Amino acid sequence: MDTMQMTLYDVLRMVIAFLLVITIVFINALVMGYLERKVAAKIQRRWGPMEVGLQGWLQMVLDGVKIIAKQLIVPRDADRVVFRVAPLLSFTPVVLPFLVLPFAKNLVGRDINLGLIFIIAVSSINVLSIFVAGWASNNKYSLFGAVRSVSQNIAYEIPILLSLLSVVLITHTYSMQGIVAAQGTVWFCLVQPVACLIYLVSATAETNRAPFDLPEAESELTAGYHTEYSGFGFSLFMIAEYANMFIVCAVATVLFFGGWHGPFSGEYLGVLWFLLKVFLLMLTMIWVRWTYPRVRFDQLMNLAWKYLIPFSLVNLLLTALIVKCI
Amino acid sequence: MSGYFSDLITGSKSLLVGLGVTLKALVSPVVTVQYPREKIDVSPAFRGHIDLMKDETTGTHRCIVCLSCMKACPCQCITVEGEKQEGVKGKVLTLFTLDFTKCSLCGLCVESCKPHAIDFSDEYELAGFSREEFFYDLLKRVKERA
Amino acid sequence: MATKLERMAGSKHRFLLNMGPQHPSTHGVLRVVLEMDGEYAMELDPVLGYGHRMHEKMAEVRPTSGFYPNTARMDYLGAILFSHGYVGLLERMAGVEVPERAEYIRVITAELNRISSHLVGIGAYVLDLGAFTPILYAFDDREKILDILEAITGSRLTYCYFRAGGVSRDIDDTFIRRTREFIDRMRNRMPMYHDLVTDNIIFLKRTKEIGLIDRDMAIRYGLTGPVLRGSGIAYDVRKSEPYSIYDRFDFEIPTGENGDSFDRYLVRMEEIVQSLRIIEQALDALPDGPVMAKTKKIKLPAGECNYTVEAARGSLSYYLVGDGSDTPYRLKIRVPSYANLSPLPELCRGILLSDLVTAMGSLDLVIPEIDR
Amino acid sequence: MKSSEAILKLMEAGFQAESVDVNGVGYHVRAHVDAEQVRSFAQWLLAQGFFIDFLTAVDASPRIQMIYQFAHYDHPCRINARVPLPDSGAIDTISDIYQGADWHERETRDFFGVHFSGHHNLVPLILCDEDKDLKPLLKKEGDRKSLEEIGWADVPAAD
Repeated sequence: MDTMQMTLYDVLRMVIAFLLVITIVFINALVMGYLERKVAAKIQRRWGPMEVGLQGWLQMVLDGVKIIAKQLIVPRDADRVVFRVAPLLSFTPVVLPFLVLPFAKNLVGRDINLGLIFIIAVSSINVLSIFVAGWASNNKYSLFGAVRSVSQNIAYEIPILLSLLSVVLITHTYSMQGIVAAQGTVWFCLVQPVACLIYLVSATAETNRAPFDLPEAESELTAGYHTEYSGFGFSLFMIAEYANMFIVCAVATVLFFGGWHGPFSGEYLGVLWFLLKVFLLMLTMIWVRWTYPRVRFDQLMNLAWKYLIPFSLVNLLLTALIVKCI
Repeated sequence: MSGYFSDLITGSKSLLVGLGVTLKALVSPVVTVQYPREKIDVSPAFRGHIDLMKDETTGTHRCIVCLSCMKACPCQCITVEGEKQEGVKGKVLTLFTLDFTKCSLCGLCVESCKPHAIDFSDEYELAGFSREEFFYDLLKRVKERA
Repeated sequence: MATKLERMAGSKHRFLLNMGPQHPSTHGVLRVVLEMDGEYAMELDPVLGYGHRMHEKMAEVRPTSGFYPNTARMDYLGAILFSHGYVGLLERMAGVEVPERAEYIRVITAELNRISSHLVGIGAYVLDLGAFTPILYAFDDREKILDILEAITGSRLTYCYFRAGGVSRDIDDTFIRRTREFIDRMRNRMPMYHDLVTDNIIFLKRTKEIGLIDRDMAIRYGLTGPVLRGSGIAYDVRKSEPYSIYDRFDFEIPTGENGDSFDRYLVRMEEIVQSLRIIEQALDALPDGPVMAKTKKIKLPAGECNYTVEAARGSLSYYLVGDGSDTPYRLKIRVPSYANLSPLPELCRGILLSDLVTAMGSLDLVIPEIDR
Repeated sequence: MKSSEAILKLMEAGFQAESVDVNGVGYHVRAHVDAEQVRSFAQWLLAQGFFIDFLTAVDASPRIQMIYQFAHYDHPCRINARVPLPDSGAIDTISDIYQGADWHERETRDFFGVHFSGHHNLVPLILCDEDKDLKPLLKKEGDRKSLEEIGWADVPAAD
């Protein structure tokens, strides 16, 4: 009876956490969509959305309603089942990592001791969804996007893992809370600046953001893997992209920028610091996106294999030596 | 190998400079205008569609039905008709229409008009749901304005 | 339209890819059929004619004055430059003397138009490479030119301002003041463009060594304009066969060194600076007087006449055969983009799709000019 | 090369050429070339470094006149050649000498129905396949002017 109650409590906890996560993902997409448009507009010295609500803040809600009301068009020769599944598939991997993200000292879905590995493992599924979407569309441009996405993700998983390992070598734990707790005095972006930079660059590539947005590459592949998607399928991809951004920035915050640490971060108030850091990182990604041209595919690979991976390997080696000596 | 590190350094520097440019723009004032809310003054030379001008002294148009605008128009979008009326010297204008769907706003008709009877209007908010809305009866328009 | 490539049964690993007519990087209704091997474009076949309006036929059925608006609609970015060629042709053929002041005004407006065209060309090119912001900065500057030109020509894009014998409206002090302000503004803005685009390592890596054009290729295809000058050949109609009053101004012909996409971009940037110089000199030397010749009506003799000008994208020739009447018997318009696009199959054979976009963008095509 | 020099060289190479008033007609050298000389003419021009400006046709009675215009990058020398089209309606292609002529020739085929023998890909460029015999720039019977009326003296075509 006792164990039964515990299970029920656990299930309830999981359900609440899951609902919260879904809400966060959607709200994050709304906020980020708005910020992206507004920051891009300001960078380009225009106003951006202004019509609906004060400073146009309701625009994204309205766009969401509009896009849900739109017809779902499936191309004639597309693989219908896979085509429909792909957006959902892109949604799963971006929801799961939220369960282990430490928002504050006591605010975490479940602090498992392999949290970091869990995030890396789950978010790798993302590339599968892009590939499936590109393949099922039966469109050559989409297929190009899919193929690019796969090789890009394979190349950039390695520097990400290596740079994260350098941090793990210091903390001796994979637990997200453990890593945050280790940064009470000094953030790891000061201890591991190279790993931090490598992670940020690779994370931009991992999330397919400009200047590494080759799977989408609007001017070359029209819109890459989501060329054929309309309505809600398309919006799921967009939501997934922003959620993905949130996750990589959250991981960066946890590993390099002290997580929820900050002045007056008590049991729960740390969430404010955490979100502030995550959103600052995401704003930087937006800022970068609206500044640079897109790199070419072989240059992207060059960057990963010739610069990021050797540098992260050397960095890992040095870290290991120093940790050993101390 | 020689270019390996120099590429890295100059490249990173150029990227930072680029970020600086956009950051500066981010905090600079906006240059666009919120169009339906605020409007910019129309330049006096603006070429809208043509309109018959009202003569201040006579209170009506100045057209003498010489048909030179009709002849000058490369798109044949102007139709002018007149008739002889008793007691009036020359012809009297009975019809002056503009098919604005064909007009290319070149201004040749205005230049050809000796008595300066036609001129450009400064209307630029022209949108409609049907073709017919752009067949203007200029004679009627000048009378309505009077 | 079935193209040669479509009729061909490709080898096993190759497949056909349709780029356009509604592709973001073809700048209009151009279609390029590509035979791809992976992401490499092995064979290319441009398909034209989706927006052809047969301006040459239109010229044969209306009086010469009726063709003024048409000139603006071929190259919508360099409308004044296209008008310049046409009125020049009429004046040469009919032997009309153009007043000094009108010639200066023509040069000033034409050079302003050239700058605005280059700004769009550069902006759209960088947009092809994936950077969205520079085009909006370029449009910000271009908007100033459009405002200046609107104040005298009355329109913002398809100017119909030049007439055989002069210009349709005189400029005033406001125009001169605003133009001078623009010159200062543009000179101050150039370093910003270089910081944001020219020096950017990604831009450099994307454009260097891509789409190489050498002298031999330029001769065989008849390339002109910045596309040619990027290859180091200093050919500019304004210098080699000075029309209007271009021989009175001191300016240089910027040239590139390697003939790659980056050099073509750089030549356009430099040309903006040179155009500013020309405008400044013309404003300083602007004489007083009428802006329209006294001639009543243009009368074309029987016979042929050619008039070549430097449009924003290269040399533009109008070739007219007259039969003594007011209507041209035949008007041939040689547009620069037509020749500049034609080397595309040779230029882009065997390169990546991304590089194809780079190389094609660097040609600065205006499709309505090709489909005139 | 100066235009006078170009004329001398043209004469040496066996083509007829004359100097014209550049302010009157807009080009420096007028060449008279026969239809069968077109290829050797183009080869000569390519060897001298001329680039192709344009190639077109004018429909006049008794026969269509082909217009070739070339210019030079280094010297102000613009050569215009008028070639009467043989009665067969076909003329040799120069698209293998000047690749830039390829599209001009295809366009001329579209608009005038001129056949370019030896052209590697003489399919419609501007017109669609259904309209390939439209020939929009050919004059209607009655509108077509004679060569004298458009200010040209007839040079008989050598078939």
